[in-house]
Amino acid sequence: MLILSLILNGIVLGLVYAAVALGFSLVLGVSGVINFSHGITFTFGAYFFWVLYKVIGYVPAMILSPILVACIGYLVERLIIRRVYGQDPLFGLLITLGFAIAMEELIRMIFGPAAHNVDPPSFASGIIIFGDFVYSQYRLFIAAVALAMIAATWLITERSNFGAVVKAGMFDHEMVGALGHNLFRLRIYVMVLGSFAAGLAGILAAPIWSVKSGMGNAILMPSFLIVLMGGLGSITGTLIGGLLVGLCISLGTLVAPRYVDIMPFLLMGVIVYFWPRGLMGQQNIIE
Amino acid sequence: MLQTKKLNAFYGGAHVIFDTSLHIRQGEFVGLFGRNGSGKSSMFRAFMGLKPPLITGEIIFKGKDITGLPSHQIANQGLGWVPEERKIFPNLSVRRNLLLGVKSAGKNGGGHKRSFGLPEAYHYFPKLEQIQNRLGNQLSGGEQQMLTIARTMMGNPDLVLFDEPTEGLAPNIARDVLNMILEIRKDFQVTAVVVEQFSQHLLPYLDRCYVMEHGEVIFEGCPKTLADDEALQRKLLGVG
Amino acid sequence: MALFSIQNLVKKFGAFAATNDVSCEIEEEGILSIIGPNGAGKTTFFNLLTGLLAPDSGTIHYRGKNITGLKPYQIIHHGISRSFQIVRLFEEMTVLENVSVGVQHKLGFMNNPFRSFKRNKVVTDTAMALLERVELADKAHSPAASIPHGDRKILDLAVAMTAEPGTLLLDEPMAGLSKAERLRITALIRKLSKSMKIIIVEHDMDLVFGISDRIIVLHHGAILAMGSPNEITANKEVQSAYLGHEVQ
Amino acid sequence: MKGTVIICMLALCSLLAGAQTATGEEPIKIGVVSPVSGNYGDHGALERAGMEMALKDLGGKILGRSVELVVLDSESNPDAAARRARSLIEKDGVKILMGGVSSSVGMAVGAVASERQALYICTNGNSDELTSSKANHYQFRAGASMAALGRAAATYAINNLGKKWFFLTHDYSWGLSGTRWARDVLKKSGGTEVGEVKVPMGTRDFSSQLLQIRNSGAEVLMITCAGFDNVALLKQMAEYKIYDKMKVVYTLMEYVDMYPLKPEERQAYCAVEVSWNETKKLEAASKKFAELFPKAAAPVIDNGNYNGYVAIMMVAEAAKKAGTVDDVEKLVCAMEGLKIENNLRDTPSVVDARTHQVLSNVDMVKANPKGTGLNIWNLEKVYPASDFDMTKEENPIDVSCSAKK
Amino acid sequence: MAKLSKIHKDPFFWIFIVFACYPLLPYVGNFVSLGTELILWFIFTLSFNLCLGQTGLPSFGQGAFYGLGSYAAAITFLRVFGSESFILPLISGIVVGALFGAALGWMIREKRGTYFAMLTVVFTQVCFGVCWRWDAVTGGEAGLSGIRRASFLGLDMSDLYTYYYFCFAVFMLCAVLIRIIARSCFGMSLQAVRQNAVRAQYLGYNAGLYKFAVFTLSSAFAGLAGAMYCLLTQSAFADILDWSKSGDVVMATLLGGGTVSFYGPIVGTLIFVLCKELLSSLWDHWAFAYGLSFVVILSLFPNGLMGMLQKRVRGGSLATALPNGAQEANGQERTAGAADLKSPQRSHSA
Repeated sequence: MLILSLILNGIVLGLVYAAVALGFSLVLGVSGVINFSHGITFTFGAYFFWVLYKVIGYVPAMILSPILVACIGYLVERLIIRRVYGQDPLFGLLITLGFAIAMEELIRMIFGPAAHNVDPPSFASGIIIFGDFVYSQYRLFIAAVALAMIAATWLITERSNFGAVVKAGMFDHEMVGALGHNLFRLRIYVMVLGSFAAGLAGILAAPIWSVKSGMGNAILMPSFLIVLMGGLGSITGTLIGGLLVGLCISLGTLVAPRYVDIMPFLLMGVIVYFWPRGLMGQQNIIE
Repeated sequence: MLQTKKLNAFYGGAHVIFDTSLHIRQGEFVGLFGRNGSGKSSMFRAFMGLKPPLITGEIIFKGKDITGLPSHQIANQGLGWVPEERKIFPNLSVRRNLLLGVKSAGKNGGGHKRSFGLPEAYHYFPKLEQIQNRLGNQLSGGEQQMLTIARTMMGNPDLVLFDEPTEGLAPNIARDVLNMILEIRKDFQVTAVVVEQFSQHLLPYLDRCYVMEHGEVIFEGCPKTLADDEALQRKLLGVG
Repeated sequence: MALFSIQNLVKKFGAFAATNDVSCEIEEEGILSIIGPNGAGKTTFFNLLTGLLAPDSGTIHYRGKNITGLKPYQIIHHGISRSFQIVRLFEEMTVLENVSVGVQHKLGFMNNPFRSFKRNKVVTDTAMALLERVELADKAHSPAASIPHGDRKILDLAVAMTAEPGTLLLDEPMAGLSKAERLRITALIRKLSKSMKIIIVEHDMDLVFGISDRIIVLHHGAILAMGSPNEITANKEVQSAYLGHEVQ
Repeated sequence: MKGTVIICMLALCSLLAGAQTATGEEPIKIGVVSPVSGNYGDHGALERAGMEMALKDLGGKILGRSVELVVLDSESNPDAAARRARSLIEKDGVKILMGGVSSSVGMAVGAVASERQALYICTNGNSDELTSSKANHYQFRAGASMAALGRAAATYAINNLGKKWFFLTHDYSWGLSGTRWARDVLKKSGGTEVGEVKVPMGTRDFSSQLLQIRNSGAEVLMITCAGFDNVALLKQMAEYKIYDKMKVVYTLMEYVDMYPLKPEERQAYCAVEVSWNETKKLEAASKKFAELFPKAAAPVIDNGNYNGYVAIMMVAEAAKKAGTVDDVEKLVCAMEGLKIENNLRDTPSVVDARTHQVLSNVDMVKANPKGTGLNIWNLEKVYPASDFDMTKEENPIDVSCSAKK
Repeated sequence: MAKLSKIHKDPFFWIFIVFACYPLLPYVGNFVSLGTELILWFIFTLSFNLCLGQTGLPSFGQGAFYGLGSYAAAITFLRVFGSESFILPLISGIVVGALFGAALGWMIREKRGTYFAMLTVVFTQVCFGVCWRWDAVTGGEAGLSGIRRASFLGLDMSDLYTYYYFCFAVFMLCAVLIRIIARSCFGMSLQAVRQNAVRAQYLGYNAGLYKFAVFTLSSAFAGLAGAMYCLLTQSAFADILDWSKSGDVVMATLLGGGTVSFYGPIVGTLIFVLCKELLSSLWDHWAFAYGLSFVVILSLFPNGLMGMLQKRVRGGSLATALPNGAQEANGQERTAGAADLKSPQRSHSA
């Protein structure tokens, strides 16, 4: 029973990680930038939500905050990341890292360094108990929202025209432009979309992880791992990668709790050895 | 419709196009012949706002100076490009490859002509309908070329640049492709420029042709003259 | 023994066979040209010979040794070197340095890898001698990025020659050159052919028919014809392939 | 280019020189290495507030000389902290150092202090090592040791709450020592250990661990976990209704970690270094504190600011005893065995000469389910730290002046 | 003698003069340990620039080697030999740095660009995680302390000034060595691999092997710097393996213009490290300005200070190297068979 609970828990965690990694993966794929500021958008989501939900209620805040985060994503692309397109990958990495450091401190300046508290919504608090089997309702709610996000992103990339442009942009910038699609705008859209997803994930995580300026750092490395494991540019790959990381962390607590956060790295090492582009990876612009 | 004035292009230190002036009028079907390395493809890339990184001179399309514009803006003015490398997106299905051709900035051409959409694409290239769910990296050369042409047409361009559309194709398929180009051009009143090394087949359908050599236009005139000019032909084919 | 002995070489890109079951023998002497209409698979064939691409199947033997699938840096040790259609130079270095980098590898600098590059007299002298041979000595200290395109083409060739190859493969040596420059390169190729096997992929038929001893015509990834320039000129299949008629 | 290089170098070297403060009437400089930025910035702010409050109570003067706190950021990173400590000693001529929220920072600064022979009072590190294996002659600790806290919490739990325990341990030296001492008590009293999970630092999600714990059938969950991780843990225990299943005991809790939570999210028994409602003096001090620092994370005297307060008082009283603040050796010897009367409590804190540990009371508190405002917990029991701190057998180290001679 | 008269034109001469006199300077000279640290930073950034500037490897894992070197020295001193040796810890720092560098270098020698950078980030994180957790060996989050500087060749290294001059001597040695490497035949080969890997391969250079070699070499130097840092602080901590250290070294190198000038990293380090120290003592929220400075520096001076001063941005500087390379690859492809969809294209951004 415990194993079952842990597996379920791994899946839930995996879905949240995958939802966060989506944006990271899309930005990396389309713009070739290792976006270290992805973690801070996650934090921004949680903070906006914390500020807003007491004022305008749970659901409106849940809709409004990711939109605000998406606006920040837009500004980041326009003012910062745009400057490093086509340059050495270290430029993109450092410029976003610098931005993330600055914003983390800004949050501390404004909201203080202490952790803040957000309650889970009343409709999803409490636990589900079936004999020995216990699970938190809110987590199931999170899993559902994360799954919906992933499904929506999958629909967008696999079914819509915009998604086709995104996928094409991961392969060949030149032809995308020559077909009349604005690459600059595409990069903005992807950044906005990714920030929106990360912001929403931040909101979902706020009640269980509580809101603190450094909370974004915890999701940055899983995003790296998921992209490397699942392969760039594939939603399915991201989902698989996320589930692998989630299960690895969840089941790892049984085996070696101390090294639980290193185990996904080892798994990644094995996967990348056999599948250099990740499980579902294809040829893309970052190689 | 498309005019270049004193166009010069530089490619990795090499001067590949010298002071070239072309003029392509509305509705024309123009051939641009020349041997490899004579600057034809570079010319197209210059039109599309792609590399070579450095161009001087002017490119005027539909009365507007498009020199230095980013390529998506140029494409949205109504310029279509069928690249030599085909540039199929290998991670997308045929259908989605086609839909990518639909321009982001809306339709062009003012609505007076028939618009080219998915049904038309499948009508002209029935093969594409059969394989519409296949991924781009599973296509043969001929299928790829059909897809590229149809994809470019999906944007309803006013002027299409065909870069060696029959290259590397088996002769019968090459002929099919060529016939389709002619048919589509007629049905949709598209102005077109075709780059080839040289093609006897094409000559009867052309309105005008240019011959390039070492980055310069060495011949401009009606196809008939070229058809008669045995020496020039042999030079183009490299058998002379 | 043949210089190159190629059996059933196949290279596919997706469903497209760029090199389709090519088998041939290339002899030791003279200048060989590879021609063919656009898209005939010349460059692919060329890249297979020089290790830039690995074949899907088939074998390549060079002087009796199997070189199939070897990496470029391994192939060069067998004495095969190449130039590039779009010149590939070390753009931040001077002309002399470009050549020296090649020379030092040939001379086995790894015995003393930390020896000062500039003061390595043997390397510099050898490089200088080579530059004199290709008539670039006067520009030895100019940055490679700043010299005219014709000179860059020659420099590319000179860099390829630093390996002192037994076979030099030239990829479109004439691309983008003026008349005078082409004459200069033609002369240079002739001169070189006395000391090594030269294989050329070229569109410039003046050059091909002027200097080749043998010509291979590729069409749709396969060998259409192989023979002396005269035989090729007379070959009907070649004519039609070039003129675009269907070959029955 | 050579000109550029040399100009840059000279310009930058002089930049450093500019950072030096002008000399005049010599104030006493106390170097504070404390997290300003970063995740532990709030804890750093607490201890600094405590120090400032103590200085205010002293009228800003020790031995008639004004006191200046020179604060440098430790970034919660022992490497940076050691660097900053060295720079305080070298650049500012500081002879007394204090601060340090985490034990690792404490050890790093302590090592520098010992190397440069400066006095260092670690305010908030609780790891045993600070007064045992990593103790040194120049290093003191104002906060309680984990031995005292862990054994106090465990004694209370074994007497009042149950004998089947499950341990949740923050997997680093501090967390491990908390569990070690609690387990020590459990073994001695014949209780049973049902299991233990160790969580790495930086764990935000405890669901897997809590699922295990929930299924374990333990009566008591003994937790040693701190910082941001702990806030998440408290919330998630409420989420999984752990509080209904078993009693939750903390070997050390910070008021500020519990303060923002809702009553049902904090149903734990905790050992604390100081409880604001232990004495009337402390309650009054809390009120004063809240007035002085309206922006503080919690408006009461908490572990962090209490230890900061004690550290300053310790220096002041030792200085009085030694008659100097400039002779570090004298100051150290004066501190040994010192009774710090002015510690806001009814009983004085005593500095253990052998280990340089300051021994105050340890309070056991129980979260108040109906508590409003500041009353988030009720004081259950007060243990003197000297009853539980490491004995001479457990910790034979001796860093006192007499031993040095 | 002609050589002697020219020596003042060599920037090293001036670096030598400034840092030889450093402890004697009024005011500044008091901060010997800061000076020592600066000198170790110089070794560190110079070694990193072997990767970035010479070979064009976008490595984000240099901090890991520094940290590993520092741990190696500490462990050697405390656990392995159990002796009061001064030189053994340094040697083990070099060896461990080189070993880890070799292992990582071998694994990722064929990777390029963004992928390379990502894998180095991940490597750093793994090293950090292991050092942080494995407290039986590394002391965990408390780190290792209790290391002493023993006497060496009759010199009392526990004296700060002696140690400063020892570090200074080692720095000059390393700097000269690195300069010799950069200007040697080997260094020229690295340049060749950076400027045109395909061409270099056709000259017989095994690009992967060279990347591996330079990675190993550079991490050996980083390991040495780390080991000496360990002896300076007499302790070793896991925190220096965190990627913030790697970020700092890259930033310092780029700020100085390591890609355009050999001396860039030294200038960049000087400014970067000192400003960071100064800023952190002046403002509580210094991290805000620190983070923003990354953004400002990278977007306004992509070629660094030396690049600005030299005012001749060479064609292959880091900022432009990639598009150029990609462009050539593109050109090659255009003739590489019509259906050749194999190679990716990196587009230009205006």
